[in-house]
Amino acid sequence: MKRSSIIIMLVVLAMFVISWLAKASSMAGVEDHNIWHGFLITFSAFLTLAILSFLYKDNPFYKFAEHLFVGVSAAYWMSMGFWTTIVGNLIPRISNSLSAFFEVPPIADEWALLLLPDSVTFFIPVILGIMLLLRLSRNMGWISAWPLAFIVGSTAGFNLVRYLRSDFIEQVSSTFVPLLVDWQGTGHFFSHLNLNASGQFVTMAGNWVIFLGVMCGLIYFFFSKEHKGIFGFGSRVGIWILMVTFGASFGYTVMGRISLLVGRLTFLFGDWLGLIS
Amino acid sequence: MKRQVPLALVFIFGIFMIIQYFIPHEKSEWVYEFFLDWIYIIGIFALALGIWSLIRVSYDKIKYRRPNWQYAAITLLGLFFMILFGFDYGRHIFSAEGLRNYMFVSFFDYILIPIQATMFSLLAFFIASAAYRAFRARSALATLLLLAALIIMLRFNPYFGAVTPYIEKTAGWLLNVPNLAAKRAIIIGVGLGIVATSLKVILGIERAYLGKD
Amino acid sequence: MNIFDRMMSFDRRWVFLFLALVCVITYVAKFSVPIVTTYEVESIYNRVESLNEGDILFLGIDYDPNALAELHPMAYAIAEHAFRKKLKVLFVTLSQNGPGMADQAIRDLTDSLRQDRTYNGVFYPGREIVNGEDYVFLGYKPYPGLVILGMGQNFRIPFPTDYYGTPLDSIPMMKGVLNYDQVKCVIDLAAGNVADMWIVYGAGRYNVPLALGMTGVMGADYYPFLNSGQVFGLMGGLLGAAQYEQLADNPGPAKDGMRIQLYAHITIILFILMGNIGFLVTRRKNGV
Amino acid sequence: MKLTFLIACCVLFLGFPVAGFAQDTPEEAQPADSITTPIPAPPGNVTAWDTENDHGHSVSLSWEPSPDDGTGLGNVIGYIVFRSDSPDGPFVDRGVQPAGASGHTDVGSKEEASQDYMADYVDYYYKVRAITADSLVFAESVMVGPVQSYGQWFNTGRIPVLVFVLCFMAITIFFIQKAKSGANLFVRRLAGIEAVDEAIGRATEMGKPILYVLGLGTAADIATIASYTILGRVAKKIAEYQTGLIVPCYDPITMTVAQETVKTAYMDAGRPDAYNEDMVYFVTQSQFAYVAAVNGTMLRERPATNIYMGKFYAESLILAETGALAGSIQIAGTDEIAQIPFFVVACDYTLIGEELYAASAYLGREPLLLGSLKAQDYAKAAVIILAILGVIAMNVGLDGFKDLFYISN
Repeated sequence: MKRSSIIIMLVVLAMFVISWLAKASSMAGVEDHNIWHGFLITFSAFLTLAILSFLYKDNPFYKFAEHLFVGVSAAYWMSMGFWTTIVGNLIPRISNSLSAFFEVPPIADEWALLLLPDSVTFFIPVILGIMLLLRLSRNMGWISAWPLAFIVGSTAGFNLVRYLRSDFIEQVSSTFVPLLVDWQGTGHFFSHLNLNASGQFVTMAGNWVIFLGVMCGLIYFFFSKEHKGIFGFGSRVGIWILMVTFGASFGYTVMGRISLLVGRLTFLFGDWLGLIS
Repeated sequence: MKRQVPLALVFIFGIFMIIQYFIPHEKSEWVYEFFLDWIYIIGIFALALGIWSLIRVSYDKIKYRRPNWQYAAITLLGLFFMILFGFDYGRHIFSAEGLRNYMFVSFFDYILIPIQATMFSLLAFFIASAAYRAFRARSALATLLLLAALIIMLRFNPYFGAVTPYIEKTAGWLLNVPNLAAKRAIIIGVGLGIVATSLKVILGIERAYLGKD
Repeated sequence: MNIFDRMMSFDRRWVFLFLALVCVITYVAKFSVPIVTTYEVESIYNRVESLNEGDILFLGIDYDPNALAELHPMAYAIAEHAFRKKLKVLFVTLSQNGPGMADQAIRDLTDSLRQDRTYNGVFYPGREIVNGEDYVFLGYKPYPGLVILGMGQNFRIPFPTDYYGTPLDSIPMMKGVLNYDQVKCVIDLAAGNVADMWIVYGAGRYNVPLALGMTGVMGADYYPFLNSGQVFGLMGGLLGAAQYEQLADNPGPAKDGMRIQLYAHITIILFILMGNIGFLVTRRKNGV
Repeated sequence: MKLTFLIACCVLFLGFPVAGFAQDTPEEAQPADSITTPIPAPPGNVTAWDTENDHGHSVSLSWEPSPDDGTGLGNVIGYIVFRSDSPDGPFVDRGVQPAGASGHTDVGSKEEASQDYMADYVDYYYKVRAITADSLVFAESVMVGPVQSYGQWFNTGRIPVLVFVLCFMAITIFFIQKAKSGANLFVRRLAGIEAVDEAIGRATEMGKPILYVLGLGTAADIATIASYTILGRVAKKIAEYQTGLIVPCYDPITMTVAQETVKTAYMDAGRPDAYNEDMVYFVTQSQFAYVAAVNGTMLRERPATNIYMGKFYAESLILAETGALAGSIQIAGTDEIAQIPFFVVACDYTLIGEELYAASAYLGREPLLLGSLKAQDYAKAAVIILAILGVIAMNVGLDGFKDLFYISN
């Protein structure tokens, strides 16, 4: 390790300790375990800065935060999954002694009315799960395709109907809008330059744009036809509208992202440094 | 056997789920909810595979002294302790109380949350750099993208005096009208894509996910 | 490498640095920025402004903590404005977590109204606002639709007593105040479908003059009601709140938020413009 | 808008306890200066029937609003629906509808355990009470019943979906057959896809690996499945060119599948030796931890090309910008509408929405896949025609046309 980097390390460490002590003393009396809490807050501030330092360049502090984050979060989801799904959902159904061990009330619900009793039916996912684990073995690996087939197959069927409904039929029928509405003046259009949805005139114009926009957008997505002539024009208009939309949503998102940053500033300046009340 | 069984399973379960959608009766609901439960449970077994892969990769890194191997140790330590806390609760080992373990909660509040929030807040910077780098009037399309973004970003900017209200209204219109049109076109396309792909999966035409291509 | 090439090819770290500086500075330095006001907010302000001393303003606190950041500033700005004009305010909440927030708002306002202030050049001496005299907080009741309809008959049906347990009849401010007929206008700050119910039952059934304050996301969907005249005003998100603070000349959290947003946006826009100027000039020079 | 609002009401008012108002005992409910409400007329012509297209445990009611609702005395503020399992009570309240409503769906629980349980094939009796703001003043309809609830075996409300499913299956299979029979199907060029080949070539020249990100989807997301197909093609080429491949995974099942896909690709390319398990590895199932790790990889491994295909959320821009910083060529494709703009802005090539699903067909040029692509196009053509017809229908006032597409529950 280079000398300079060692020095930097030491400096950061020193600063960490100082701010820890400062935090702890500032919390003395206000909170019990102030030393420990002071450490936790200082540590999360350190992690915050470590991540931000990535903006300058990849560095040991970022690497530290990153690797810690990966390990801890993986374990977090593991524990969550175990307690909520295995213990919460599976164990109570398959074995009373196990559920007694994990102190969860055994479930015997109306599944029993179905073909097989619970305990049996719920061994199937266990078996499928074990099949999945078999992929670690050299010669039994191929069997892990079965549980995958089950998951992919059932979700494919599931998605097919639901997307056909929500993303197709319902979208199509909602493009049926009146394009010629009887004239009832221009509403707030001129008085308040309200382009949003005011007045018959603007509503009508809006409907036209929406209708033609959808049509052209769809034309753009044609794959098996050369985009030439009128067809080409349609698809060009389509991509224009897409681009305008992309630009707009990009610009619109900026606000939300900035407030995320403000949130972190509040943590650093408020919770940690206590500069802002 | 190795090739045919999975494809058969995919077909059977796929068709079943389609039919199930049209049967409101309790019996079919039961089976449906059943399958969802199963998928979760299998998912947990898979997570074990995931953790195993994570451990192996990190371990190899350390063993063969690959670049940055020291950090792999940090990953493993974090993993180890978090699991320990998550599964142990004082004397009361192996109980869901683990999720309420003091250290488990502190790790969550003071390590996971701040890093997560900060990673998320990096977007504020990246959205700026992306805008600077990419919003150039290179072509007609790029210019459209650029102008639309500018109008939206100027929508509440007071330094244009009388013009601002016009900008704001235009912005509002852009967000309500062309936006809706484009999104709907995309949604319909995506919907078709999903339906077609699911169908191909069920019919066994799209089978890369089984490693059979 | 001339100036224009440089304008085109800043290292992104400069962008990061500038943005960070701008955000931190605007976050720490509490200076005020002009906010352009739009008619949908102005009409709310003007309505409140046009009321006379002693008139009753109905303020619905129908949001929960997760919409706090956007809607709380509105509540503060409007209530402060009303109290300074010696109007009487009737607080009601139809959201489960509303009472706590309304109560907090009232307490904060009581403190701030003790100070002398000058808004839009008018001097308002500090005064003590009194529960029952200057304001009444009716509290929370479930099933918004029915409560709104019920209040249209008589406030005492859904709310026999106020939030603090005092029977309405023994509250001076409520003397002779039966239902919406005695209320000058209703301003509902909602983060959910309560707003729809106010439109259908409040405005639709009892034609109360109604104005809405909503989260930024919801805002856009309610313009139709503005144009059809079912609501006379509309405030959307932080921007709407900031506009009201601007009109009432009473800078608050919303304007603080907008200050940061405004300058962050300007920074980004400037970078975009710089990049494009550089790009266009160099392209012309290279005769492409 | 109106409809959704009504639904919102139904949901909201479901199981509203009479207590809600009854708790205002006369003393407090009748303040000194309040006017005593006159008794309104009851709702008329109440009918009850088993709710259609459901799993049972539910009964629907309809009635004619009381003459004093809105009109007349105008003091009706809502209706409370009561149910009993015997003609002579006791009646329990099953929900409230606001003034103006003329129907209600009484949905019970299917769990025998819950006290809200509503048995099928059991006689129930209903009556509807018109309530005023004054809890003591109301009018009850005549009792209706007996009525039984039971589940159906076919949901007629979803017939439109069934029709579309069958039509779509039909054209898809038709074109697949056609493709099999060797009819050649034209497909327009797709820049993003053509970029893949050159990107792999470039990586080989630079002797740098290719980073393939499957996104945050699970094996259950169709976008991810489409991504596998693309991964398969890419991996095969990579194996041929002997370039490096890095596939960090967010979801363990996704990882399992990806390993399988890549392994096979290497075998097909005839280089099983070149495949090693660590090419496809699991990172973590936490969105931003995953991003943090991938960011690190980008800046340390400096891949020549980053390919993002599948489901992406807020992290899309973080990834794409870091990739650009690392100087990699970036090709993205997602069906997450909210994220497309960021990829379009920050990546060199972006597959927009449906193009992601078309991509697999492009890379493979397999007649079967191309066939289904053709089917998709015909479906789009159908949409355009339907939309035009629909608009005409709307303008000449044939609102019935829109109802053809109406899907109840």
